[in-house]
Amino acid sequence: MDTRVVKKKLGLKDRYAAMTRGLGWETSYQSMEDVFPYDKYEGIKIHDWDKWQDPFRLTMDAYWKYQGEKEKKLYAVIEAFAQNNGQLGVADARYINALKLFIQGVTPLEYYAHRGFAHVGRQFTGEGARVAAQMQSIDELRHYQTETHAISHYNKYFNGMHHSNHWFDRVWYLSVPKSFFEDACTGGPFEFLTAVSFSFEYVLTNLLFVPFMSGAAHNGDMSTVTFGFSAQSDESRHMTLGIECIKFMLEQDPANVPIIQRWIDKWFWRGYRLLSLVAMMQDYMLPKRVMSWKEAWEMYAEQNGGALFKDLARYGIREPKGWKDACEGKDHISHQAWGTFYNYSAAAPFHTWVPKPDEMAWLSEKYPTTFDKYYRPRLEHWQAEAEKGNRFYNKTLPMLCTTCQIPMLFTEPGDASKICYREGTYLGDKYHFCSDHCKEIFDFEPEKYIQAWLPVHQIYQGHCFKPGTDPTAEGFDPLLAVLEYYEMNIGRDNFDFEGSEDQKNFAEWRGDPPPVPFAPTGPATAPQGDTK
Amino acid sequence: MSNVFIAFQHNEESRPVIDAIVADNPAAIVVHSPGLVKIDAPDSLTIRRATIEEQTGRPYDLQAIHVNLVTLSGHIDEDDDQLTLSWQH
Amino acid sequence: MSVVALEPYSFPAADARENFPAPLIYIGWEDHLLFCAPFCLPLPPDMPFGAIAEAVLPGIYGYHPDFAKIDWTKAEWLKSGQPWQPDPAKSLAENGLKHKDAIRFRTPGLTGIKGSCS
Amino acid sequence: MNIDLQAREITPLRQTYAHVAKYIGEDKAASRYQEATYGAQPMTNFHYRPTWDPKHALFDASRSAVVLADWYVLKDPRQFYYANWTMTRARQQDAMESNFRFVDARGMVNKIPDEVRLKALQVLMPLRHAAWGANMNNAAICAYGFGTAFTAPAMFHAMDNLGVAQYLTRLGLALDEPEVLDEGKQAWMTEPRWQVLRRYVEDTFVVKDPFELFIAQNLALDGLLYPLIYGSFVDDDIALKGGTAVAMLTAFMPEWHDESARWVDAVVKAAAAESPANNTLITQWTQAWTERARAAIAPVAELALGAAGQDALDEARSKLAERCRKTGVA
Repeated sequence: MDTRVVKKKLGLKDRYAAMTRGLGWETSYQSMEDVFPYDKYEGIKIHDWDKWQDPFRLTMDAYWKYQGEKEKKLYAVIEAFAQNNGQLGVADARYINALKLFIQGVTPLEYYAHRGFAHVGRQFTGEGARVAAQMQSIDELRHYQTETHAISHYNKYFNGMHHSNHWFDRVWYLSVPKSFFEDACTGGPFEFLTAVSFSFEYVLTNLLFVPFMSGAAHNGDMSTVTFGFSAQSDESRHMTLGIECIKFMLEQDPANVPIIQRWIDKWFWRGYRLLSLVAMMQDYMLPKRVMSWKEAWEMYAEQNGGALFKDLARYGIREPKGWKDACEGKDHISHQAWGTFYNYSAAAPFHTWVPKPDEMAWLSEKYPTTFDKYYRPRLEHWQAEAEKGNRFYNKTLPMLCTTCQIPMLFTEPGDASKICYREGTYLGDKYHFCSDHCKEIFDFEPEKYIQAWLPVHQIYQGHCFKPGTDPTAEGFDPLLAVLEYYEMNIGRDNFDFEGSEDQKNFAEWRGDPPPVPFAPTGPATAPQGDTK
Repeated sequence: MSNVFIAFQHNEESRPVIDAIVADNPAAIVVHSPGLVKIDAPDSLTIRRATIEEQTGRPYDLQAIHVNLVTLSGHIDEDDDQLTLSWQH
Repeated sequence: MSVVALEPYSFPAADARENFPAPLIYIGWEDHLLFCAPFCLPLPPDMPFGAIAEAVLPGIYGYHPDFAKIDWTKAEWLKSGQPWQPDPAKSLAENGLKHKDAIRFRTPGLTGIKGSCS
Repeated sequence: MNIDLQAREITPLRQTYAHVAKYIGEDKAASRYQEATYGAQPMTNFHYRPTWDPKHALFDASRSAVVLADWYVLKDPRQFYYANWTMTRARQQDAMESNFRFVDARGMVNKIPDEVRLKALQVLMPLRHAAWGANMNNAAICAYGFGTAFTAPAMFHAMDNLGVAQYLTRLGLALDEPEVLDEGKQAWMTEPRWQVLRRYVEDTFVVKDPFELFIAQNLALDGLLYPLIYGSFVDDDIALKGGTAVAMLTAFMPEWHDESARWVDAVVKAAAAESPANNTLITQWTQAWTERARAAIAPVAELALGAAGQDALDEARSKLAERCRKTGVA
């Protein structure tokens, strides 16, 4: 019989090392280059994968335990919410439109992240990095699925969610998040991590999940706030992976610094452009407001990002090139984005509206130097026209930025009255951009961006009609044909919130008085527009 | 000098963790918003297992903070007894 | 600069001229951001330039109260951001417009809703 | 605000998302599995080719030689989505944790005869690395496979494989000092009897077709290895020789293998049933990889069970043949 008594007890770090890195080996029957073919070509030099610092040392047993607890809680809330018809307890049916954008544009990104992290979780030569990426891969699958499940109940009662995945692959504005994530997934593994884990998760996702989810709570949507915060609890691990990965690459070789700096420049800007959608959700789509986009930007981007880049200065990393322009944009992008969706409300499967007078007063207060000067006049004009039965629907396709694919709605730095145009030529063809930064991204990798499936151009090439559509037929309506290709329920998914089925049903289900179209607005805050 | 922060879902399980942070980090500032408790602290912030256990009177595994954690910033140093967030500048 | 890839990486441009029935022209109206962005239109190269103001723009910009007030003889045109004087009688092609050119016009004295450039 | 919800009739406008209804019909409420799975993967209008694989689109069914009209026929009979997968594993982990506590509290490790303990370590420690290889391969199946019905369970499987490797690691730390992990790795790297298996695993690392990889890893190799190791060796041999603790501390593995084999078989069956061409291809892969796997495991069987190893392996081989017969690829 064995008489050993006390065995060495390993601390957290050693135990975790034994549970992960100790598992890998240097191959001999196949070359390491063939087994890990993808993590060298980007030019990032790694001399010693053992220097990788594992973020949050969760082994699978602890992972299952804590994630299982989170899921139990989350699904209990989702089920209670459905059983109690919690959708009728939200502050205002306009709020539901934020969830539509979420399921259309954010949830599919979780899916991409899942597959992207499976890819890098297979491909990194270092075991620690692989395990961290794999865990993130199933976390992201979790987010796709919990969001799909939580919003499923809303989908049963409201329009604009029923065909979200089909729309993601086709609808014009959804090419913005789609191309963003496909750009990351089609880059090499190190660029992917810099893009998603660092630039997006670490620098920017707080802006999506924290103030917006607090807003959901404030608007009575306990289901969304629960999946939002529950997802964000995984995000803390992911953010930590992001910063550890950046530090690791920077410490491995000085030659990595300029490559990473360029990626940070690129991905900060691409992420920032993507967040224009979140900015408008926050300022326009939460009827009860917690904080403005500008305040959220200051708290989570300027303060926190500022601290981060000060910290990375010791490696020779500076703040992203677009940082100053992004900070200036905090006063504008939510208004400009909302105005764009108001323009194209016929072609988007969610509703838009002009904010009510008290909401405009809030916007004036939060944006004292810009809202009244630039944005209030156009909103009031639209409202006045709508009240006359002349609601503005822009039906002509916009010019898009080749890189971020957003309509060219952003204004010149320093002049919010002028659209910012930039252009360049590649192999004899012209390309257009919304900003210096989007142009610079293109100029670095033109071979990539010339492939882009730009929705407006695809429509004009005839690729966005259902099979059998004849564009030469008498009375052919291209917009209608495109909406059919999108498989939208025309008249239910799109157009203004005023007069929508959502508005009517919500009032009816709650027993509220039926909505009066264009209730008179107070003259002090909503003059009758420019009708002279 | 920059702030680090950590935020938790506002619920009963988070309470002893937040109390422990406040006890161990005199400079920490607690901010409430709907559904969320955020704690900011200049330069660094430490969560100690022993302090949480004093609050609850029960053993506590520090990795259990994952269940209610919402977000954080700063570099992490973690072992079985403590978790520290800090900036290095 | 050039993309970094593991294998040869070269694909045709998705938006080459030959993929469209007519060249694309982008058109923007300065100081009128009620229209959130410039427009993208396929326009036949043999169309006279003057037809843009007469036949194309009313359909896309006519909603704006300023549109009816435009004095086209005073309109100032920009091409690729540079001042440009097109000949309304000549065709788009004869005016040098090619696939994916961006042109803008400014209408002096008209500055949008309540002068807000909306 | 007070709403009398009970009194009011609230009729849903629809039962589920259109991309789910496409599979289950318009008028049925969807299960959580169905909503979590169907139509999840973006399918078309991809913007850029991968810089790491310009010959394919980002998600591209042609990465596999298997041809399916719709990859969502590859359903998981366990109906796993993240929540029920992770809660199932959490329950199993709870049981495992009790086993670890039980073994520890009763000093059961000290009661294992030394030669039995050492034999268990000798066989099981190198298998940490085989499980790790399985983890890499299933991550690849998820990354390069097509359609969420196929790829999502592959990622769960990858994490399960990691869990297995970590349970083996904990077993090593429970039975002996941490150095046994290094000794196991040393054996894996240098001892001739482990080299055929290691070569097999390394050869699977360069298989590009995600379905072939699925066959090589999940059907052929694990289909032989798990019954042999956790059935014939641990349960039928080690446990009977005083090594009950070893069986308790690896209890997850045979249970997990039986459960996940249902998924593996269902995938193989559905893919093979689609066309004679698929059937031929999958049958060829299955035969070739099973033959190699048998040869790779033979020295391990002998190490574990001596002369009885060959019989145990034959038994595992016939169990696997029976599974294959039922799936239609034998």
